Amino acid sequence: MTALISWLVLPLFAALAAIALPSRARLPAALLGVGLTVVASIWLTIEVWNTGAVTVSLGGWRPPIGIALRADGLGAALGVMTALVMVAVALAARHELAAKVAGPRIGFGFWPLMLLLWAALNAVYVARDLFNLYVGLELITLTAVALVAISGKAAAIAAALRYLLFALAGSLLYLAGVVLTYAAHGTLDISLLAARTVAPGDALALGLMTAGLLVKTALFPFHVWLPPAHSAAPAPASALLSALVPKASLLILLRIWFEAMPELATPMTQSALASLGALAVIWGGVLALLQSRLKLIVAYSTVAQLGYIFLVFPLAGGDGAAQPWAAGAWTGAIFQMLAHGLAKAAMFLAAGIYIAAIGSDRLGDMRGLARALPMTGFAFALASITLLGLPPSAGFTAKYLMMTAAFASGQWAWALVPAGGGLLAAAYLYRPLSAIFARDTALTPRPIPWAWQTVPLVLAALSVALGLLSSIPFEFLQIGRPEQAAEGL
Amino acid sequence: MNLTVFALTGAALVGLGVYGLIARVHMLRRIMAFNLIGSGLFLFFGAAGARGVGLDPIPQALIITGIVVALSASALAVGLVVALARSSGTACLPDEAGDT
Amino acid sequence: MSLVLDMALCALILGVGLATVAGHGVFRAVIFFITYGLLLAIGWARLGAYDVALAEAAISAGLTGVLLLAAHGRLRRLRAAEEAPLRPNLPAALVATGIALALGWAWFALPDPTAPDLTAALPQSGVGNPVTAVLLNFRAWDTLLEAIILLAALIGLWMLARDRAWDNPLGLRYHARAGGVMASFGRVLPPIGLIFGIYLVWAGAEMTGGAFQGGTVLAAVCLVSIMADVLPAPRIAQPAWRLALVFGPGVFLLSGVAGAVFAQGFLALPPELAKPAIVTIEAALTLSIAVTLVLLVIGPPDEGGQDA
Amino acid sequence: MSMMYSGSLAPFAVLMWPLLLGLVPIVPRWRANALRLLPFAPLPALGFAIAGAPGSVEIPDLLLGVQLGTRPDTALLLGMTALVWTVAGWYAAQVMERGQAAGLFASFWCLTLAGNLGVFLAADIVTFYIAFAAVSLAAWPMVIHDRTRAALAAGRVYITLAVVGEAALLSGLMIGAAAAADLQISTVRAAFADAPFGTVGVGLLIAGFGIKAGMVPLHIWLPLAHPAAPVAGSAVLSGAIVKAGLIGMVLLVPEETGWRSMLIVLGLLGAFGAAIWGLSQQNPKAVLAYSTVSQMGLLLVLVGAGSQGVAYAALHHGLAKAALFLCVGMMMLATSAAQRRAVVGLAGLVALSVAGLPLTGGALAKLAGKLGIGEMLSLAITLSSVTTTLVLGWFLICLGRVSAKPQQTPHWGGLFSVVMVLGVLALILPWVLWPGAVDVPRDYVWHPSNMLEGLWPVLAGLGAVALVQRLKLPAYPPGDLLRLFGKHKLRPAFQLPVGNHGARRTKRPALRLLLKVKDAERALLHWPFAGSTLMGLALVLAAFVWIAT
Amino acid sequence: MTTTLPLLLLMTSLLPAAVTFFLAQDSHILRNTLQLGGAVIKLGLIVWMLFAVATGATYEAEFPLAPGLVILLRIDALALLFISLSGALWLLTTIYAIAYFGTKAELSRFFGFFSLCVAATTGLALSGSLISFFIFFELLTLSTWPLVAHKQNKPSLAAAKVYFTYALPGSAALLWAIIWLESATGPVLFTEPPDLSGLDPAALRAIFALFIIGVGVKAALVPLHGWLPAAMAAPAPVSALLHAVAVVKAGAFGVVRIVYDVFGAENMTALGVGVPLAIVASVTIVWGSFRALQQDEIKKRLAFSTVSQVSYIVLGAALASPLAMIGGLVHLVHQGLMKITLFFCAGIYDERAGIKRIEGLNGMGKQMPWTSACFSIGAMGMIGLPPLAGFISKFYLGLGAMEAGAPWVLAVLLASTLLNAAYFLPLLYRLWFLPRAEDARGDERASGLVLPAVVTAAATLGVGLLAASPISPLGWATLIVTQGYGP
Repeated sequence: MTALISWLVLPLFAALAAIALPSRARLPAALLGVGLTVVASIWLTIEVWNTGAVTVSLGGWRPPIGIALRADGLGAALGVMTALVMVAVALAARHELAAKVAGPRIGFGFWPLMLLLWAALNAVYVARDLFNLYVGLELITLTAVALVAISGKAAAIAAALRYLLFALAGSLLYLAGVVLTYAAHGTLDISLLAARTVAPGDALALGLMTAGLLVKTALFPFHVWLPPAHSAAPAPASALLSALVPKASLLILLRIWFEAMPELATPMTQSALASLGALAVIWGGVLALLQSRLKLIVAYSTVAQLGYIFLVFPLAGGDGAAQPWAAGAWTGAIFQMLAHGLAKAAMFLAAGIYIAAIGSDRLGDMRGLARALPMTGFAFALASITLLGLPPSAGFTAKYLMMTAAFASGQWAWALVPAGGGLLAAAYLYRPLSAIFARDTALTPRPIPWAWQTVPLVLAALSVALGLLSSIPFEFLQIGRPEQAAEGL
Repeated sequence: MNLTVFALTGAALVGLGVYGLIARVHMLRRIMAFNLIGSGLFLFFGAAGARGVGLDPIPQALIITGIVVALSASALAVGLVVALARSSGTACLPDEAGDT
Repeated sequence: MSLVLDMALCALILGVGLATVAGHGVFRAVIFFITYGLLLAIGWARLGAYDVALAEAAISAGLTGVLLLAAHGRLRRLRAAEEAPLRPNLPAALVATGIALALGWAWFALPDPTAPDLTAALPQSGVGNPVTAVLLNFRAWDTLLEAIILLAALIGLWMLARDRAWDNPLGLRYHARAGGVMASFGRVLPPIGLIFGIYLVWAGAEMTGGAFQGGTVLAAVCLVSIMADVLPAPRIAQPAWRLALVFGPGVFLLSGVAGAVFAQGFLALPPELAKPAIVTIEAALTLSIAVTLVLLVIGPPDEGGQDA
Repeated sequence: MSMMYSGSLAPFAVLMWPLLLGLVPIVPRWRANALRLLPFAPLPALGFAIAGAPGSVEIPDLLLGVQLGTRPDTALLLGMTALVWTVAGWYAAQVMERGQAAGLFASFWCLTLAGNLGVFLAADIVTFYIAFAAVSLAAWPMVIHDRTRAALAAGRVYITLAVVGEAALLSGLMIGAAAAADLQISTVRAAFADAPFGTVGVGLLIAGFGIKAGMVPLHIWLPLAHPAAPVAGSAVLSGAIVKAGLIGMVLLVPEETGWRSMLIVLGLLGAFGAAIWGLSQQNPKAVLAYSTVSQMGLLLVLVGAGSQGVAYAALHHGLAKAALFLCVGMMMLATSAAQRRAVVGLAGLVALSVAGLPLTGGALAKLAGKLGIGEMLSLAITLSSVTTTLVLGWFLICLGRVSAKPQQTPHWGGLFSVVMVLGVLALILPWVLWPGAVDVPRDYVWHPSNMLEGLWPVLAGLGAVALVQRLKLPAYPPGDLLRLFGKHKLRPAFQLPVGNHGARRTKRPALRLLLKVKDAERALLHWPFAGSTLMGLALVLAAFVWIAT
Repeated sequence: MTTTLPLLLLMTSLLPAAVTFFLAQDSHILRNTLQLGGAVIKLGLIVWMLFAVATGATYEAEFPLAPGLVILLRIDALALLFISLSGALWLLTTIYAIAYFGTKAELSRFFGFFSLCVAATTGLALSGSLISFFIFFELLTLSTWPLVAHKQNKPSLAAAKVYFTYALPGSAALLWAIIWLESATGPVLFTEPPDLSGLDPAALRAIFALFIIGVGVKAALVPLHGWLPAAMAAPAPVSALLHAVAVVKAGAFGVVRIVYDVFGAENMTALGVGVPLAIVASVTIVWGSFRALQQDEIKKRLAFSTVSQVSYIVLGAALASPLAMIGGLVHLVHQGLMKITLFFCAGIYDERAGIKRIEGLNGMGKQMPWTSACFSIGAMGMIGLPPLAGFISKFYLGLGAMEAGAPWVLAVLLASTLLNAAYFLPLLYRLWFLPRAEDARGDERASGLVLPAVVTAAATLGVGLLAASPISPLGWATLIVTQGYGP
C-alpha cells in the first residue's frame, strides 16, 4: 500500500516542487522525483507480484462513499512501462528541452507538465471510480494539450486547440455516461457496478462513455487530431503523448467493458469496436505511407497500432471472457499496449535526436543519418521491429497471442488484422528506415551527446526484451484479471 | 415533477450545446457550448441526485468538481484561442477559417 | 405554483441558452452566457443545492464569463472576434436532438433512486456540510486532483506565452486612471471581498460555501486590486506567487501523506482532528485557488502592452 | 566401417592410372610435355585386357558403391579400346603441337580415356553412367581443340547432343534402378521388363546410347565432329568412343522389347544411307565419319538381332577405323610419294578388311556377327559390304587427294610403323581371338559359301568405285540432317537469347487511390463532420448495446 | 550439457555478432578474430555433436516466452545436417568475406549482421517447434536485410526493398498458418507430429498452402522468387550466404520440416497436397533454369540457377518417398556446396578482374586457373555431371520419383539438366576455349578468396565421390530418413 501511495504522490510532489523551486533547483528536483517514482513503481510491481492486486480505500472510506484504488497486474504493468518511458523522456529532455536550448519558458513548463501527466496516468491506472477516472482523464488531457502547444509554433497551437476540442467533446460524452450511471445505481465504483442490477439506461451510459473514450484513444475515425498534435510537439513530449496518453483512455475502456459492465458486451458491439480498430490499422497505415515527415509517419503509426488493441473486445470480451483463449487475447492486447508504448517512445525520441541534429524531420533531409548517429538508427530499427510485430519483440508476442485467440475462438478473420497490419507497418516504416540508412547524406548533423543517443536505444531494446522474456510479464498481467482463466493457449 | 422539469431542461441544454459545439465555427462559441453541455449534464445530475429521500451530497460534490474542471479546461481553451488568433489571425480552426 | 415557477425558470434558462448558441455576435453570446450562468445558479438554488448554486454563480457565470470577456477583448484587438452567421447544420441538429432525446428517455428509465448511506459516515467526517464532507474527506482524492488540474491549466496557459515575453508581467497592461472609478473601487472593494471570501471558506465547513467558492471571491478581489494598481502585476519569476500556487495542493498532499503515516491511510482524517484539518486544508487551498484563478484570468505574460 | 574394398584392385588401378596422368598438366612446368604421357595412359588397361581381364572389385564407400569387373564381350572391347588409345596417344604425342593448349588436351584425353575404359569395366550403373558421361563430355574439348570455325560449330552440336544423351540416359537408368532397387547393371537390365514405365526407360536408354553410337538420326554430331577433331581425336572417337554407346545397348537394353526391331531398322538405315551419303563428302575424314555411321549401323543391327558377335565385330571395326583415321593423319604428314603410296596401301588393306574381303579380320567379324541372326539380316549385312566398299573406295580416292603439310616430320617412319601395326592387328587379331569369342570353330571361315559371300560384294563395290570415280558427285559439307531439316546455321559460339528485363512501366491506380485517402483524411479532420460522427457513434453504440441486451 | 550445447551453438554466432556491432571500423584484427573464432568453435561443436548424434544422443533446451510461445532448441539428425552445412560454409564465407572486404567501410555493421544471420540460421536449424522456427525465420529476414542493402547504392537498396516486400508477406502467411494450426492442435513440436485427424481437410489444405507460401518465399518457389535475382546486387559474400548458407536453405529446410515433421507423409498423401507441391517445385525448377538462360550477368544467372536448384529439395520433400527425401535432403548440402563455390568464384571474377557479365569470362581460364577450375566444378555439379555432388542428388531424386510413382518428375529432371547445361556450359566454354579480350586482366593471387572456393569445390567433388560412405552427406541423409524420418 505504501508503494502504491508513494507511486501516486511522488510525481505530484515533484511537480509542485518543479513549479515552486527557482530555476537552478528545478531540474534536480524533477529528476529526483522521476527517480523516486521509478523506484516506487518497481516497488509496487514487486508488491503486486508477491501479494496479488493491492487495493486501497482512500481515507479509509469504502465505496460507494469513498474512492477505492486497486493496483492489479494490468495497472502495475502499465505503471512500469510509464516509468520507463518517463525516465527516458526525462533523460532526453534534459538535453533537448533544457532552458539553455529551448528557452526559459519550455525549461520551466515541461517538467511540471510531464510530472503532472505522470501523476495523472498513475492515478488512472489504479482508479476504481468512474468519476475519479474522469478527473484523472481531464488532468491528462490538459497536460497533454499543454505539451502539444509547448513548442509555441502556430501549427502546434492549432493542433493543440483541435486536440482540446476533440478531447473535451470526448470528456463530455464520458461524463454524460458517468452521470447516467450514478443516477441509476448510486455508485461509480467499478467493483460495485459489476454487481449491480442492469438498468435500462446502462446501454446509453455505456455507449456515451465508449464514444467519449474512443475520441481520446484516437480510434478511427476520430484519430484526426492525433497526428498533427503529436507531430507538432517537441519530441520528448510527443513520446509521452503517443506512448502513454492514449493508453489511459484505452485502459478505462477495458475497465468498463471487462470489469464494470461485462454483461453488456455483446458480439455486435464488440465486433463494431474491433471493426473500427481494423479500419484504424488500415487507415493509419495507409496515411503513414503517404507522409514525408518522420514524426507524422510515427504519429500515424500510433493510430494504426492502437487499432490492434481493439481486437480484444470480440476476442476476450463478453461471454468469451470465460473461454480458455480469453487470457491470451487479453494479455496480447496489453502486451501490445506495453510494446507500443516502449517502441513508440523510442521512435519519437530518436526523431528528436534527428531533429536536434539536422533541424528537420523530412525524410529527404534525413538521408544517411545512420552513419553519424548509428545508435539512433539502430534504435529506430529495433523499435520498428516491435511495431512490425516481428519476433522476438513484444509486438510479436502480442500479435501471436491475439492471432491464436482469434483462431481458437473461431473468429479467424480478426487474425487478418495483425497479419495485414504488420505488412502495412513494414511498408510505412521502410521509408524512414531506408532514408536513415541511405549511403549518401543530405545534411551534416550536429553532434549529439552519447548519453542522449543511448536513451531511445535502451527503450527500443526493452521493447524487444519484453518479448524475449514474456513469460513473467504474462503471468504478471493475470494478477487481478477480471476473469481468471488459469492458463492461456 | 419539478425534478423532471429540471432534468429535461438539462437534457435540452445538452442538445443545445451539442448543436452549438458542432455547428458554430468560432472557437469562443464552442467553448461556451462546451460549458452549456456541461451545465446541462450537471443539471440532469442534480435533478437525479435530488430524487431520493434527502439531497444526495455526492452528486453535488461531483458537480462542483466538474465545474472547476470545466473552468480549467475553458481557461486553457481560451488561452489557446487567443494564441491561435495571435499567430494566425483567426479564432477558428485552420480548416474552418474559410467559413467565417 | 412552484412547478409553474420552475417551468418558467427553465424556459428562461433554455431561452438564454438558445440565445448563447444561436444569437448573433460573439460578444452578445458571452453576455448571454453569463446571464445563463446566473439563471442556472437560481435553478440550483431551487433544487436546494446551494453549494452548487454558489459555485455556478461564482465560477461558471463569474469567472468563465470574465475569461470569455477578456478573451473577446483580445480577439477584437486581433480582429478575430467576428464570426460567420450560423448556418443550419442538419447532421448536427439530428445528433443534438438525438442526444437530448436519449437523455430525456434515460431520465424516465431511471430505476428507483439509490444513494449511498452517509448517515454513519457524516459524523466521522468532522464537518457538518455533507458536500464539504464529500469534497474534502470522502472523495478528497478527487478534490486534490481537481486542484491539480487547475494548476495544470495554468501551467499550460503560461506555455502559450511567447518566449521573448516570458519575463514580462503577467497579462495585459491595465492602467487605471488615478482617482477614477476603478482606482477608488479597487481600494474599497478588496477588504470587503476579502472578508466575504474568508467567511465563505469558514462557513463551508458547516453551511454553504467552501474553498472553491471562497477562492473565487478572493480571486475577484485580487483581480480588482491588480486592475486598480493596488497590487503590482505578478511575474512568473516571482517565487512568492509560485509558492502561493503550490501551497494549497502541497498542504493537501502533505496532510494526505500524514494520514498515511499517522492515521489509517492516505488522505485519512481521524474524526477528532478532521475539522481542524479540513479547515486548514481549505484555507490553504483557498489561497492557492484564488491565486491560480487570478493568474488564469489575467493570462500569460504578454509583450509590451500590445497584442499583435 | 566395413572393408574399404573387396576383390582385386586391378580394375580400379586401370581406371585410376589415366586419371592420375590427367592431373599432370596441373603443374605448369609439366604442362608443355604432358602429351608425351598419352601413350602410357592406356597401357595398364591393355595389359589387364591381355591378361584376360582377371578379377573384379567392389568399393562400397566410393560413389554409390563402385563395382568393377568385365565379362567376355566387354573385356574384348576393353582391350581394343586400350590398344586404339595407345596408338592414337602415340600419334598425338609425336605429332601434336606442344604447349599450354596441349596440356589441356592431354588432361581431357586422359579423362576421356578413363571414361572409355570405365564404360567397359563398370558393373554398376552409377559407375557406368559416370564413365559414360566422362567419355562423352570430356571428348568435347578434343573435338574443338583446333578452334577453327568448323571445329567450334561441330563442338556445339556435339556437346548439345552429348548433354541431351546424358540426360536421357540418366532418366532411363533411374527408371530401371528404381524398379530394380539395386544398382547392378545386370539387375537393372532385368528389371526393365516389369518396371513401371520400363518401355519409356529403355527408349531413353536407346536414345542416350544411340547418340553416342551414331545411330541414325541421332548421328548428326558424328560427321561434324570427326573431321573437325585432330586426327588422334578422330581416331579414338571413331574407333573407341562410339563403342561406348554400343556396349551400353548390349549391357542394358533387354532383349525382349519392341525397341530391338527399331534398332534393326535404324541400323540398316544408317548402314546403307550413311555409306551412300558419304560419297557426297570430299574430306576423307568426313567420308570415314560416314563410314563409321554406316558400320555402327551394322553393329546396331547385330545388337537388335541379338547376335553374339557384336563385341567381336566391334573390336575389328574399332581397330580398323582408328587405323584409317591415323592413315589420314599420316597422309597429311607424308612428304614423299613413297610415303603416300605406303599410306594408301595400308589404308586400302584396312579398308578391304572393313569391307569384309574374305580372310581379313573384317570378314571374320562379319561372319561372327551374322551367326544366328536370320536370313534376311544376313543378306542385308552381306549387301552392306557393297556400300562399304564403295564408300571406303571413295575414301581412298579422297585420301589420295590430301596434300601434305610443308614441314618435315622427323619420325614419320616410326610413326607409320605404329599405325601399320594397328592396321595389321585389325586384320589379324580377329583370327587370334576367334576361338575365345565365337562359338563356331574357326574352320567356318574357310567355308566356300562364306568366302563367296564375302568376296562378291567387295568386287561389286570395287566396280562401283570405278564408276563413281568417273561421275561428278555432288559435294556437300558434312552435317546431313541438320542442313536438310533445320534452317540451322551452324554457329561456332553459344549465343543465347537474353531476356528483355527492362523496367516495366505500370500505371498505378493504387497511387491515385492513396491520394484520395489523403483527401478523405482532410474531411475527417473537419470538426463539424467529426463532431457529428462522434455524437452519432455514441448513440449508435448505445443503440447496439440496447438492442443486443 | 544437453541444454547448454544448443545454447552454446547459438552463442558462437550470437556473441560475435553482439560484440562486432560495437567494434570500431578499424579494429580489423579483433573483429576477424571474433568472427573466425566463433566459426571455428561452432564447427568444432558441430563435429563433436555429429558423433554424439550418430550414436543417438539428443540435445534440447527450452525457453518459455508466453503460454504456447516456447522457444525449443533441439538437435536432431536433420538439424545437424543443416547446421553442419551452414557452420562449415560460414567459416569459409567468413574467410572469404574478410579477404573480400579488406578494409572497406562499415565492416563492423556487416560482420555483425553476418554473424547474426548465421545465428538465426543456427536457431532455425535447431528449432524444435514451429513457433521457434518462425521466430528464427523472422530473425533471419531481419538480419539479412542490412546485408543485402550493404552497398547502400540504388540497386542494393532496391534489392533490399524487394527482399522485404517478398519476405514479410511470406512471414505473415507462415505465422497465419502456424497459428491456425496450433489453435486446433496446440503447440506443434517437431518430435511429435500433431494429431491432424480432428481438422477439416479443406482447412488443412489451406494451412499447408499457407505454410508453403510462407517458407516458399525464402525457398524462392516460383512465383515467389522475384527477390532472389534482385538480391544479387549485394556483395559476393552475401550472395554466398543467401544462396548457399542461410536464406534459401532456410526456406527449403522449412519445407522439409513442414512436410515431414508437421504434416507427415501419410497426411500429405491423404490430403493430396504432395503432388501440387511437387508441381510447383517442378515449375520452379524449369522456370528458374529457363530464366537463368536469359541472363547475361553472371550473378543473375547464378541467382536464377539457385531458384531452380533449391526446388530440388522441395521436390524431394514433396514426393513423399524415402529415396526422394534422401535426394532432397542431400541436395540441401550439395546445392550449398556447389552454389557457394560458384558465388565465391563470381565474386573473385568481379573483385579481381572486374568481370560481371558472361562475355568477360572469355579466356579467363588461363588467367585465373584456380578460380576457373572451381567455377567449372561447381557448374558441372549443378548440371548434375557425375561424380559431382549434384549428380548424387539428382540420381536419388529420380529414383525417388519412380518410387513415388511420379515418372513425370524424370522429365522435369531431364529438362532441368538440359537447361542447366545450356546456361552453364557456355560459361565453361568461354572460360576455357575462347580467346581472352585484349584488356582483360585477372589476378587471383588472393588466397583468402581462392582458398574457400577451392575447399568447397573439392568438397563438391568429394561428397560425390564418397557419396556412399556413411560420413558423407548422403550417408547422413540416409540415416535421417531411415531413423524413421520419412514415410
